[in-house]
Amino acid sequence: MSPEPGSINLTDRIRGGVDPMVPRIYNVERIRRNNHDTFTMELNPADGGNPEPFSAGQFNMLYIFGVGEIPVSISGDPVQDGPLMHTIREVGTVTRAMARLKPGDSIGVRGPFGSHWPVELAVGTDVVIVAGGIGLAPLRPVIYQVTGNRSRYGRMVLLYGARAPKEILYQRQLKAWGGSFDMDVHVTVDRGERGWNGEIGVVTGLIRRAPLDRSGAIALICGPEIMMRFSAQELLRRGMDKDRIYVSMERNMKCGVGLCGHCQYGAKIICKDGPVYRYDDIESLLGRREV
Amino acid sequence: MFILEPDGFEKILDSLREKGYRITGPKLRDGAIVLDTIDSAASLPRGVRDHQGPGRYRLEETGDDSWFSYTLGSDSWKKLFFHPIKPLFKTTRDGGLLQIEPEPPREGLKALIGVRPCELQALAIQDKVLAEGEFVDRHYVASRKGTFIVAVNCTVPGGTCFCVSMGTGPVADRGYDISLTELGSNGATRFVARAGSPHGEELLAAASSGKAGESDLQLEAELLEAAAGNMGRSLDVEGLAAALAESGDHPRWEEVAERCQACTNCTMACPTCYCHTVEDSTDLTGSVADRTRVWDSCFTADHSYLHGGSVRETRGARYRQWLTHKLSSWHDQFGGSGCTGCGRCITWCPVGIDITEEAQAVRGTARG
Amino acid sequence: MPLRTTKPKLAVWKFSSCDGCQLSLLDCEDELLAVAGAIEIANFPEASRAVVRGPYNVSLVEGSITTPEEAERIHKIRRNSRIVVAIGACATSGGLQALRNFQDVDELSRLVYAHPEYIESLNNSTPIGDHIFVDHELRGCPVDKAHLVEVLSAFLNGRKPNLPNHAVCVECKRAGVVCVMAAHGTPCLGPVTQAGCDALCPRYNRGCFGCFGPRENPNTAHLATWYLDQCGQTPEEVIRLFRGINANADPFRRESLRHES
Amino acid sequence: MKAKIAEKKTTMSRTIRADYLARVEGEGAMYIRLKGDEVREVKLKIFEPPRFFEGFLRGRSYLEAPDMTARICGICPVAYQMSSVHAMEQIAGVTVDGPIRDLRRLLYCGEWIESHALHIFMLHLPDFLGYESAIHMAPDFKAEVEMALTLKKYGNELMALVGGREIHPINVRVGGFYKAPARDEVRGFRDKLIWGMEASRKAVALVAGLEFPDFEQDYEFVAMRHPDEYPLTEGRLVSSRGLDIDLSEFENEFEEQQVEHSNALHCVHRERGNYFVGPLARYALNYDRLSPAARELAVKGGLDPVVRNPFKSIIVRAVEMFWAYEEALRIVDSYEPPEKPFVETPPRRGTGFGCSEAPRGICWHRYSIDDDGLIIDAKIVPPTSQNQRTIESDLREYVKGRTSLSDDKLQWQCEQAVRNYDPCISCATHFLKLTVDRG
Ligand SMILES: Cc1cc2nc3c(=O)[nH]c(=O)nc-3n(C[C@H](O)[C@H](O)[C@H](O)COP(=O)(O)OP(=O)(O)OC[C@H]3O[C@@H](n4cnc5c(N)ncnc54)[C@H](O)[C@@H]3O)c2cc1C
Ligand code: SF4
Ligand code: SF4
Ligand code: SF4
Repeated sequence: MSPEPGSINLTDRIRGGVDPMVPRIYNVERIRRNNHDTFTMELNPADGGNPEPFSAGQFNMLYIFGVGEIPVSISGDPVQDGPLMHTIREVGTVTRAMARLKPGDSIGVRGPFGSHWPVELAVGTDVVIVAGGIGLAPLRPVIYQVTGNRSRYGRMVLLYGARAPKEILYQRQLKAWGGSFDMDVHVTVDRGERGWNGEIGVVTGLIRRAPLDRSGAIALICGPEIMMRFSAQELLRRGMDKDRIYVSMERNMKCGVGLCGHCQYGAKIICKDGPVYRYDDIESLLGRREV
Repeated sequence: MFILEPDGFEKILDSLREKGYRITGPKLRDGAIVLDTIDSAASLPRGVRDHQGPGRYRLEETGDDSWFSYTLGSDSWKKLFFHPIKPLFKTTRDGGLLQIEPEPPREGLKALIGVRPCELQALAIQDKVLAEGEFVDRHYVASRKGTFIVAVNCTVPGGTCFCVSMGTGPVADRGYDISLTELGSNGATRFVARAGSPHGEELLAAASSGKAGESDLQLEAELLEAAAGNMGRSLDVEGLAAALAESGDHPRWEEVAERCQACTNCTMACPTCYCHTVEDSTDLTGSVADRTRVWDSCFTADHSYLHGGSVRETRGARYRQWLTHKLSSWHDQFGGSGCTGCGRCITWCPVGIDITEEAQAVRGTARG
Repeated sequence: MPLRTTKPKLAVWKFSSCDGCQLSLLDCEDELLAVAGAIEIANFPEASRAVVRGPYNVSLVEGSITTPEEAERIHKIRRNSRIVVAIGACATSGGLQALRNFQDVDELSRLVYAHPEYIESLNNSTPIGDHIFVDHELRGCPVDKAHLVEVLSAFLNGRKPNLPNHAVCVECKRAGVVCVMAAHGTPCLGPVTQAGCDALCPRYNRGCFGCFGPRENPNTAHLATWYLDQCGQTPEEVIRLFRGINANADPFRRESLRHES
Repeated sequence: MKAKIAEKKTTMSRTIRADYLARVEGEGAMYIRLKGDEVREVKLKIFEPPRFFEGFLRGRSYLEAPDMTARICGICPVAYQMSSVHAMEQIAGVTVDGPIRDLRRLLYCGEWIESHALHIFMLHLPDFLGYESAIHMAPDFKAEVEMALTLKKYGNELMALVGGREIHPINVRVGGFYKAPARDEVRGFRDKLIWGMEASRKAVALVAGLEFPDFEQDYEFVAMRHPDEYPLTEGRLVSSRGLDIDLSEFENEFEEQQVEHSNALHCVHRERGNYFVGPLARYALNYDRLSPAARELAVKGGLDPVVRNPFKSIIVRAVEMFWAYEEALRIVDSYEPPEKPFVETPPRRGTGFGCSEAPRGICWHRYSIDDDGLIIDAKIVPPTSQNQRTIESDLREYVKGRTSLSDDKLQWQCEQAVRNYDPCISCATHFLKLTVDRG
C-alpha cells in the first residue's frame, strides 16, 4: 500500500524552480538586417546575468508582448561568451512584430530546448553542412564551433542554397569562412541575377559534385522538408551512411517542452526528441503527406 | 475489506469535508451525468442508468435505489487538474520594458468520488505525460497533489465501454484511496470497500460497519465477473500498435474523413488527451498582455499550422493523427497505450465514429 | 514598439442590417471610454453627430449589400480606409436577409409593399467581401463584443486578432456543456459552425443555429445525413437549419440546396 | 452631421441638407423645404434598405419566429420575440404564466433599461447639453456618463441573464424558454437593481433640470393597457381618443401605407390619420398603472399625468427606466425556477396576434400557420412606422415658428425633434437624412 495513491508523489521536477512556461526577460542589444526579410537579433538578459548556455542546433521560444511566442533556433556561437543570437525570417505575425523591435525593447525567452547537432561525432572526421534558406541559421553554431577549434575536425564542406543572390545569409562570414578556415564553401541560388556568376540550381546539385570522399563523414542538413529529403537521398547515393546524416525538423510548437502535443511527427515529439534527428530515425516519415 | 453502508458513505464524505477536501462527484444535469461539486451523498444521482452507443447517450430511471448503475458522462476528471482554460502569466509593459507576473499554481485538497477503474488509468496516463517527464506542467502538478480518490468498480458497464480490452477495468487494482463495489440495490445498497492508502484505511475503519463476509465477497466477485463479460465493445490490441504505425496511407483514413467532422469532441471528451495551445491578448492601452493556456485538439487546423498552411489539412489526416497517437505512437512516447477503453470518444462523437471499429478496419487490411 | 502619437481614426458604417453589431460597440460599457481614449471615433453616426474626415485607420462595416447605392458606397469606404473589418453575419455572409437569394425578390417585394416600384433592391444580399477586399471578418449575429474589443486592441498592438476558426464544439466541451446532439438528439450546427459564441445555444440546451457561420473545413454533408438518420429530421427541416442566419455562406448554401428536390 | 449650405442669392430661400441623421438607430434623412417663412414640405425619408422579413417568414416553422424576427432590430429584439411568441401561443391555445411569465417580463425590463439608458444619455441628452455625443460629454460630465454606462450595462446583464445574450437573445422560445436561469443567479441580481433604482432617480432629477422648448401638440396617443400592470407584453390597445380594442382588431382601425419617399411603411389610423406610440403614450394612458414610487418620481420630475411636449419624453423615459428597475427587483426577489422552462405548444392551424410595448412603442404582429406549423402569412408593424407621420407633423409645426434660426441651429433642433421619438429605423425597415430646402 503506497502512502498516497490517489495523489501523486512528486518532488517539484521543475528545473531550478523555474516554471518552463514562464519566459525570462531579455533586452534587444542590436538588430542587424541580413536581407530584405531576414534579420539577426542580439539579446542579453535584462537581469544583467549571462545568456543560458546552449548547444548547436537548440532553439528558444521567443515571446513578444501580447503577440505570440515562436520557436527559433539559436544562431550564435555556442562556445564563446556573447549575446544570444537569433536569425529570423519575417513570415507572419510574430516574426513581423519582432522585426519592428528596437534596441532597448525587451522580449521573453524560454529555453534552450531540444536536441543538438552531434558536433562531437565530427571530431576527427569530415563535416558536410547542407543548408537551404533560413536553414543556415541553426547550422551557424556548428560552423562557429568547428572553426573555433579547427584542428579537431577534418575537412569541412558547406553547401548552401538560397532562393536568390540577395537572399544569401551571412555573406561576409561566408567569404571569410571560405577564405581562411580551410573550409569549402559552395553556394547556389534558385534564380540567378545580373552580376551573379556563381552556381544556379538546387542544393542537391552541389552535393553531387561536392568533394566528399572520406567515409565516416557526418552530414548535417537543415532547410525545407523536401530539400532535406532530397539532400539526404543524394548523400546516400554518394555513399554516406544513414546513421551519419542528421536533419532538423520543424512543426508547430506551443510549449517547446513536450507538453502541448503540437509538434508530434509520427511518434516523435520534435521539441523533445528533436529538432535534430538522425536521418534513419525519421526516414520513413519524411516522404509521407500530412504527418 | 470492509462493508460500507450508505450512512458510512456519508460519514466518509463528512470527514473529508471536515479535513478541508473539496468534494467532486457525479451529478445529474441536463440529461447526463456530469462531474461537479457535491454537498453530500444525497446529491449523487440514484436509480439511473445510461444507454450509450455511437453518438448517443440517454439516461433512464431504473426504478430502484442503485447508486452507481450508470457509467461515464462526457466530462472527465482531467478538467480538475488540467484545466480547460488556465491563465499562465500577465505581462506589463512600460515603454519597451516587460515585466512578467506568473499565475501562481493553486494547490488544494480535493476528493474525487466515484472514479471508475478506467479513469484511474486515465489519471495515471496524464500524470505520466504532464507530471513525470523532464519538464512538468506545474499547474497540473500543484492541483493534482492532495487528491483523495474514492473509486467505484463497475458492475454495469456502458454500451461503449471496452476497458477489459485495454486492461484497465472493470476492477480498480491501484491508484485509489478507497475502492467500492456496490452490492445489490432494491433499497439495500451496500458496498464492499477496500483501502488503498493509510488515509483510506483510517476513514474506512471509522465509517464501515465491519469486515466483509465470505458471501459478500462471493457476490462481489460474481458481479465483477459478469461486468467483465458485458462490455459494450472490444478491441483486439495484440499487435495493434505496430500495425497502426504502418498504416499511414491506408484508404480507410479517407473514408473516415467523409464522416468525421473534425469537431474535436472525441479529444475533448477523452480523459487522456492533453493537447493545449496558448492565447495571447492585450488590453486596449497596450500596457498589459495576458497569456492563457486552453485545451486544444489535433482536429483543429491551427494545431499543425506552419506559416503557409496546416500540415494536416484534411480531416482524414487529422483523424489518423488522433487514432494512431492514442493507440500506437503513445506506446513509443510514454510506454503504454493512450486509450483506457472508456468509450467516451464513441458516445460523444456527434456522428458516432467508433474508435474500435476504425482501428479494426485499418488493422484488418494494414500493409505490413 | 513605436509609441503612438496621434490616435488612429475609427469609422463605423452601416449597410443592410439590424444595427445590432454596431450596438455591440456601444454595449462595451466597460471599455467604451477606454476605446474612445485610444482611438478617435471619427465617424460613428449612431453614437455621434461629429464627423471627422477620412482616411480612416479602421473601418468597421456592418450589414450586407442589397441595393445599387450600397454596392457603390462600399468602394468609397475601401478607398478611404486602411483596414476594413466586416462585422457580423450580414457583412460576412449576407445575413438573414440573404434568404432572398433563394427566392424571387420581386415577389417578396410585392408581398411586403403595395408599391414595389418604389423599392430599389438587388436580387441578392451579399457580404462585403464579395465587393471589396476585407482585412478581417468578425462573425456572429451579432458579433461578440469581446471580439470587437479584441480586433481593435489587436490592431492597436500590431498583431493578428485572436479569433478561432474551429468548431463551436471546442468551446462547448471546454465549458463542460452536455452535448445536445448526443444526449438529447437535438440537431446542432455546432460541429460545422465557427466558434466565438462560447457555445451559447448548447449552454441553454438548444442546438446551435449557426450565427457564427461555417468553420474551416466543415463536413456539412455527413452532419446532415446524421440529422436525417439519427435525429429524425425531414429534408425540409435540414434545409431550414442550414438556411438560417448564414444561409448564403457557401458551405451552408450548398448544403441546403442539396436537400431541395 | 454638418449642414451643407447653398444659398440662393436672389430670394430668401436656402437649402440645408444633412445627409445622414446621427444618433438614431438606422439610416434615414430629413427633408424640409421652406419658402420664406412657409414650410412647403417635410419628409422623413427612410432609405434603410428593405429586408423583406415578412416575406421570408413564409414557409418557416412557427418555432423559428422568435429567432428570425429578433433580427429585424438589434435595438429591441425582445419586442419582436415577445410579440411573436405571444401570437404563436395564441394559435396553440396556450397561456404562459407563473415564473415563465415573470422571466419574460424580467427580460423585457432588461431591454427597456438598456434601450432607455442608451437613448436618454447617449442619443438624446447630448442635444440638450450641446454636445456631439456622449463621448464628447464624458470629459465634462464624467460621473454622469459613468453612471449612465452602468445603468445601461445592468440592463444588458439582465438580458444576458435571462436571454443568454444582450442582442438577439437565444433563450426565448415559443412557450417560454429553453432553460430557466438558476435561482441564485437571478436572486444575486438584487443589489444591482437597487443601485439601478437609485441611479434612475438621479437620472430623473438630472433630465428634469434641462431646458425644454415650448412645444406641445395634441396627439392621439396609442398604447397597450393591461387590467392591472404597466403594459409590457399583454393587454388591449387603447388610445387617448377613446379607442379600446383587442389586438386582433388592429387592422380594422389602422392601415399601413407606402409612400414614395420612404422604404418604411407609414401606419395611420384609418379615420384619424397619424397617431403617437412610445413612452409618452404609454405613460399618458397608463399613469394609474405605474407603481406609487414611479408616480411619485414623475411628480418630482415635474411631469403631469399627461405630457404633450415630446421633448420631455426624456423625463418619461427616465421614469420608465426607474419603473423597469423596480419591476425587475420585484421579480428577482420572488424568483423560483419553473419546473419546466416552457409550455408545450404543438403546431395547430390558425391565426394569432401578438403585441408588446417596445421601448419606442407598440410592436404588433399577426401570423397564420398551417397544420404543420409552417407560417403561411405574417404581418409586422414596428413602432417607428407608426410614428413616422407624427414625426413629420411635429417637424412641420416645430419649424414654423423657428424659420429665423440659422441653418445649423435649425437643423440640430429638428434632429432633436426627431430623436424625441427614439426612432428605430432599422426596425422600420431601417437612418435619417435631413434636408432643409428653403427654395
Ligand atoms: C525548432 C524550430 C526552429 C526554428 N528556427 C527558426 C529560425 O532560426 N529562424 C526562423 O526564421 N524561423 C525559425 N523557425 C520557424 C519559426 O518558428 C516560424 O517562422 C514562426 O513560428 C512563424 O511565426 P509567425 O507568427 O511570424 O507566422 P504565422 O504564419 O503568423 O504563424 C502563426 C503561428 O503559427 C506557428 N508557426 C507558424 N510557422 C511555424 C513554423 N515554421 N514552425 C513552428 N511554428 C510555426 C507559430 O505559433 C506562429 O506564431 C523555427 C521553427 C522550429 C520549430
Ligand atoms: S481514446 Fe476514446 S476510449 Fe480511449 S480513453 Fe480516449 S475517449 Fe476513452
Ligand atoms: S471522430 Fe467524431 S468526435 Fe472526433 S473529431 Fe471526428 S466527428 Fe468529432
Ligand atoms: S452541443 Fe453542439 S456544439 Fe456542443 S458538442 Fe454537441 S454538437 Fe458540438
